[in-house]
Amino acid sequence: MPWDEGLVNSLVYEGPDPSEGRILSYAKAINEAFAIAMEHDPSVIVLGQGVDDPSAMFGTTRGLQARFGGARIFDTPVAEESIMGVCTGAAMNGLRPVYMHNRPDFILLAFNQLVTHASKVHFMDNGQTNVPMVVWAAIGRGWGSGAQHSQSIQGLLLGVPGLKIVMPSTPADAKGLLLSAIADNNPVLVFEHRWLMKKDGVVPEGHYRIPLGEGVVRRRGTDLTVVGASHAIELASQAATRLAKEGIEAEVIDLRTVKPIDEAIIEESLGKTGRLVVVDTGWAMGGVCAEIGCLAAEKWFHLLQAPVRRIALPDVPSPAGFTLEQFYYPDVERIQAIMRGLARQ
Amino acid sequence: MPWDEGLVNSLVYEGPDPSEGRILSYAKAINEAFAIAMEHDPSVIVLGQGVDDPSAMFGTTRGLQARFGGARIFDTPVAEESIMGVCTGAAMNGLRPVYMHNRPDFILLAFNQLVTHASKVHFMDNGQTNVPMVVWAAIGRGWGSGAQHSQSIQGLLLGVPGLKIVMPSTPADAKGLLLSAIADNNPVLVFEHRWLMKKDGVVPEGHYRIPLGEGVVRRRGTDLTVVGASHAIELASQAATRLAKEGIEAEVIDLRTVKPIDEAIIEESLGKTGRLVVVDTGWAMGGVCAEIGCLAAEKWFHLLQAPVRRIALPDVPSPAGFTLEQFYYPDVERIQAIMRGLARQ
Amino acid sequence: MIRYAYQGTGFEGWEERLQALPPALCSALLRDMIRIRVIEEEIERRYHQDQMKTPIHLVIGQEASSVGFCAALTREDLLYSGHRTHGAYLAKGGDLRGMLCEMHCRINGCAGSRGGSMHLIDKRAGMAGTSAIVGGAVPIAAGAALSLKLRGSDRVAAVFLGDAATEEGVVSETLNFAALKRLPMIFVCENNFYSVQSPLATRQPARDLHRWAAEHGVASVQVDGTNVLAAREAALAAVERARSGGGPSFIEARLYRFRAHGGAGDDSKTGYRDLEELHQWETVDPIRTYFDFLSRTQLADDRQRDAMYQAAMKEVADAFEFALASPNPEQKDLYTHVYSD
Amino acid sequence: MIRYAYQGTGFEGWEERLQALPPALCSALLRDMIRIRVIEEEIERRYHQDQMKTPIHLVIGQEASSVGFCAALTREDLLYSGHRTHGAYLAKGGDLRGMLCEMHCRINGCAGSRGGSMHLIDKRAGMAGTSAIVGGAVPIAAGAALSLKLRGSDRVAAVFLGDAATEEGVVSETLNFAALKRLPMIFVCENNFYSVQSPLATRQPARDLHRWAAEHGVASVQVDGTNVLAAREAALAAVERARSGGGPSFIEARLYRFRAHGGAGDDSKTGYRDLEELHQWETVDPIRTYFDFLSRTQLADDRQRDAMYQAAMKEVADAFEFALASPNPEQKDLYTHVYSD
Ligand SMILES: Cc1ncc(C[n+]2csc(CCOP(=O)(O)OP(=O)(O)O)c2C)c(N)n1
Ligand SMILES: Cc1ncc(C[n+]2csc(CCOP(=O)(O)OP(=O)(O)O)c2C)c(N)n1
Ligand SMILES: [Mg+2]
Ligand SMILES: [Mg+2]
Repeated sequence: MPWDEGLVNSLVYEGPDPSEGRILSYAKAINEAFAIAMEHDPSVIVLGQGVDDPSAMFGTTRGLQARFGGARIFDTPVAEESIMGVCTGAAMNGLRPVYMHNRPDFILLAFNQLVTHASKVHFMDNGQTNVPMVVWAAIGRGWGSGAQHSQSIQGLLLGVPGLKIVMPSTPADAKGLLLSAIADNNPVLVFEHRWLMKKDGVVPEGHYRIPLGEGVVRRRGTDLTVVGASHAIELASQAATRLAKEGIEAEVIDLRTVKPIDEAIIEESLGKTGRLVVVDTGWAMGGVCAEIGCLAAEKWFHLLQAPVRRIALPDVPSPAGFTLEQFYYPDVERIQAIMRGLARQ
Repeated sequence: MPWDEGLVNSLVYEGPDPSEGRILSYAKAINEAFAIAMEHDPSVIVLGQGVDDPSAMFGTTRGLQARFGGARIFDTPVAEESIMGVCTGAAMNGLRPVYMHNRPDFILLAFNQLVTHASKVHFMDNGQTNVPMVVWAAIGRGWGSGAQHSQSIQGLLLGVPGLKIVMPSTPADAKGLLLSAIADNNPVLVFEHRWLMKKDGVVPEGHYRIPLGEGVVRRRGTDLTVVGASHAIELASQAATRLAKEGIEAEVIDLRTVKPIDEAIIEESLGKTGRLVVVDTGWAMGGVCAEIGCLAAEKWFHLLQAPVRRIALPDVPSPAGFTLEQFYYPDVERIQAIMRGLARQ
Repeated sequence: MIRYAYQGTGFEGWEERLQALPPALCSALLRDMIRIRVIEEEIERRYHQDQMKTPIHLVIGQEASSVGFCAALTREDLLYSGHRTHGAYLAKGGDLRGMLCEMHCRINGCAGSRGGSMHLIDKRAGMAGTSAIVGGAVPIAAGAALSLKLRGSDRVAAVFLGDAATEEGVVSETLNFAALKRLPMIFVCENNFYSVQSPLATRQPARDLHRWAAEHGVASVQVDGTNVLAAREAALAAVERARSGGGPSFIEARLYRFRAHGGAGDDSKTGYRDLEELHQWETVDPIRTYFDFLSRTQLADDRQRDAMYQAAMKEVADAFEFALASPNPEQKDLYTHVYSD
Repeated sequence: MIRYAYQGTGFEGWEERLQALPPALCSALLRDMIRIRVIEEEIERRYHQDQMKTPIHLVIGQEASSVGFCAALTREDLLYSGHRTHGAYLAKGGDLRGMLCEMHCRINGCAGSRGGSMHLIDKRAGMAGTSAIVGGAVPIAAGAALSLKLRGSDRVAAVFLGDAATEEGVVSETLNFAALKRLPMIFVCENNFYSVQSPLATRQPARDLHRWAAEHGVASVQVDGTNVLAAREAALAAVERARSGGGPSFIEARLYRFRAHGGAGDDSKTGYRDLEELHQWETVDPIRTYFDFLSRTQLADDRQRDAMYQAAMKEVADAFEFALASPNPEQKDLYTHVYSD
């Protein structure tokens, strides 16, 4: 077992309560979503480098080829730009491709097809065609792969009209959001965090969808509001739990979809707390944090009682080294300290 | 003369005062900067599709090949990703390439080389190598080319560590900033707006540099602060001039460089006005406007007396049609109305 | 100086093959080329009136390719193209009114005034998509072909690309993918030797595009792109291969554009290509050479040809009138179709 | 089932050419391969101790390529590589301590703990850059070659790439550019038939990579990548071509990796490749076949070989000790070199 797997295994998540239902890991929940979607709709296809190899994309595609055949789930050449275009063309013509990447960095090779084609086709041809495709990628963090294998790129894509961006944090959401993403008639990016793959949770059986663009309150509180998604909200939730012991009650909002943003849920919470922390797995500058912080200054200015805080990555490429990574990535302690500071301000 | 040239010719800019010095068009100022840089430093090379063709990149490269030879300024294949990589490799090994694009959209084909390589090399190899290169592109607007030929992509790149982004608004700045960008030891993006190419201005002779990361106050005022760059600040300046007749005095800050951002100049102004409008040529969401709006909420919250406003493009791809373009792009009237509204709030 | 000489042999030796074709088809090919020429010339003539506020990329000189290749496709086959889209759109059966409305930025344009001349699309005619990005439509066409194949259709997907597109890596990637998956797909590479004002020689070493494509595992040929029959024949073979499961084909058609890269008129006088080169290619004007060939073999005469011109001129005049009378979009129209429901 | 059989002929027929070489060179090639093997095996042995917190991509099995190609380069020539960089780094003369410090994420690592194993760089040895992105280093190497050429240097730039990299469009683009500009550049394509766990056949149609490269206008050959002398000879020809202004070369070296794509140990049992295939290639282990050849021709014996192993083991033990005793970076180190002054 390589060290990073050990690291991921050692992560502590709040254990789900089995009395609430069936428990599944995050990766298995995704796997189940694929199986349901492919069963349900013969136009769904799954492709990407190594989707049918023994490691099966963190296990998320395990067993699918045996069940649905190599025509519907298949490996691809290492040629991201053209395969993104292939997915776009397939989606324009009756298929629902899910294009998987084991790192988001590789999507950067395909920005031309994603940003300048897939996202715009429906608008450009006045609604004649749509592009129901999913671009899936596993976000990395803290496993020594460095600047070219750990980028969280949601911030780069946030401004692109026509895209949707999903970033689940729980197994149940991962399943329900993926089913929604596949059913959606637009290009949807789904970013799943590597560090969540082994997280267990109660996951409903069968087919269900979690609407894109709807956040959820993970924890109620009145002292401050934390907004974010994916692994960042997991860390923030842990920080909030600790802060509760100090008498600080944070409201934790898991956006689940960072584009479109659920503005109503943030506004409602700010109405109570007047204090906002935005967390993200990507760079703080010009990304998800910046957008939500700016929204606060623009739309909810009169609700704000203190400056907005963002907790995300500094304006520095990701280092590869273990020690530097500890300084680079915000951890629960750091998030907790910032939240505490804001609550007391 | 095609209609869009007519449109550009009909734009009204405040005429420069010839008693203040030599008057040059924006495109000619760039041309002069190239000539000076190439004369001054034999390692400067200029390349890009059509840089040596009769239209000479809006005239900005006119005459350079005759003077400096085809080895130093040359046409390229239509292969943006690899040429971006070629520039990166050349910059890592003693040259200072300037890679020109007549539309920023084409840079999206090269995001992998730009975002995942050029911007990170210096960091990744611990400072052993640097990447002194310039990526130049002319931003379009309102000339009917539609969603794939008019994107302003500074917002997508803002979050990428290691890059600098320059967006001049006057001929003198275009020259001085380009000279700085070429002399800079990092990858610098220079976005020049097509609608500014024929703008005249007083341009100092010879070699001078305008530091990257320093904004300038274009107009003093106490009622509100407008921050932005490039053609957006040109429009905002015109709006400010009109508002002055209504008794509203806006302070207009031309950032000139949107990464790094001159935070001090904004803070100082907000200390006086307490009101902020951010303008940009790109999408409002998740880009330059969002970053500056968020900075205000984060760092200058106690200076703000009213909500921040952003004036930029809606979350919609650019249409190609003339009529739709009029609704899509903010004009002086619209900017003026928003500024007036904020000043009165 | 002629840099890129015409090296074909015109219709020499085509008599027999012509006789095998239905006369109606022979004259339809002429008619379709004439129609495109007339439409293009009218667009060109009016362009300076500034009513069409969109860039244009005329296909004048390249009509044999548009018409010849599309003649091998059915209405149901899917066609994609790049920025130089007028010819493909018209030859595939796109609606002329929709095209001219689009070029006048009217709400009833074929792309609702969001596309402009580079985004002519008419799904009813199988004109399925375009890209203003060089090479951008190529993998999309492969995706269309993949969908046809997986859904068991016998339709094919074709894509027009320019010589410059072969420099974009995505075309190499797509050739590989198409060969790997044996996609029912046709790459039609219109090699007119220029990319905007840049000659092939400043962009590629001396190489044969069709041989380069062949090394990707795609069946490849070169044809005389001024010969509408040769274009059609190559396309028929490719379509047959695609429909019978034989996989993709690449056709390099050598031809020449008679006008500037974009806009109205020729721009050779700026010096990037020699007028002599243009004039040589004008001697093999695809419409004239084909008409001459048909008249030599008694399959067409001046009267018929003139009638074709007349009909096209009338059609185009009507369509312009229609476009100019069509409504502009309104502000609310900007916000539709950003997302699909 | 053997999907990708070894098709070379080993050192058959190489006796004469060997005799023409200085004996010191012949044994240096052996020594360098052994050194890499020993280092790699020690890295592999220790990997599970979790002191090296970085992915690794071992070159065990591919040493003839690393050593043979680099033998044709001088220290001043520039070398680039992809993710599988240990062999290139060491063969080019990179500092072992710097490498192991990097793999232990220490501040004195060759990339200051920012790179990890995929970003081994040592400018003093001309190991000029790497990319963790498949194909990413290829245009960068072309840029280096362009710079050498424009500045009138007679140095060359070389780049190692895998078979999968030929699927990335950027490699096609770069071959075109290198041919167009006659760059002093060498593409060394290490075709080990797999990309992670995906065999070539699921990624490309049957085609010859060197012929594909040749159609881009680049002089191309295929060599037996298990034969260090063949690799060196092909590289020498390419270097000679580059230095004399003859332009770029592409060398396809067929070889096999003996371990998993990443990490320690072999992973054939997961089923993506047959153990039989691995075993066949192990019979042409580049170190053993070369040593056997040398001993057959009395140019090496067991004692010498054992001494090489001993020396390498001592060197690697020292270097590990040094790395483990080296300081970690501190928080402030994170913020340096984001920008260059
Ligand atoms: C990716 C990209 N790069 C550059 C351009 C600018 N551009 C528009 S048309 C064109 C010429 C393309 O030449 P070719 O493919 O030969 O087609 P032709 O115009 O000759 O029909 C270029 C370079 C573009 N549209 N897309
Ligand atoms: C652009 C890109 N896509 C995918 C990957 C994931 N990846 C890492 S190594 C690798 C295999 C590459 O195979 P090959 O080029 O043949 O080199 P080898 O590992 O066999 O030496 C892949 C696909 C990547 N690093 N970059
Ligand atoms: Mg062309
Ligand atoms: Mg390989």
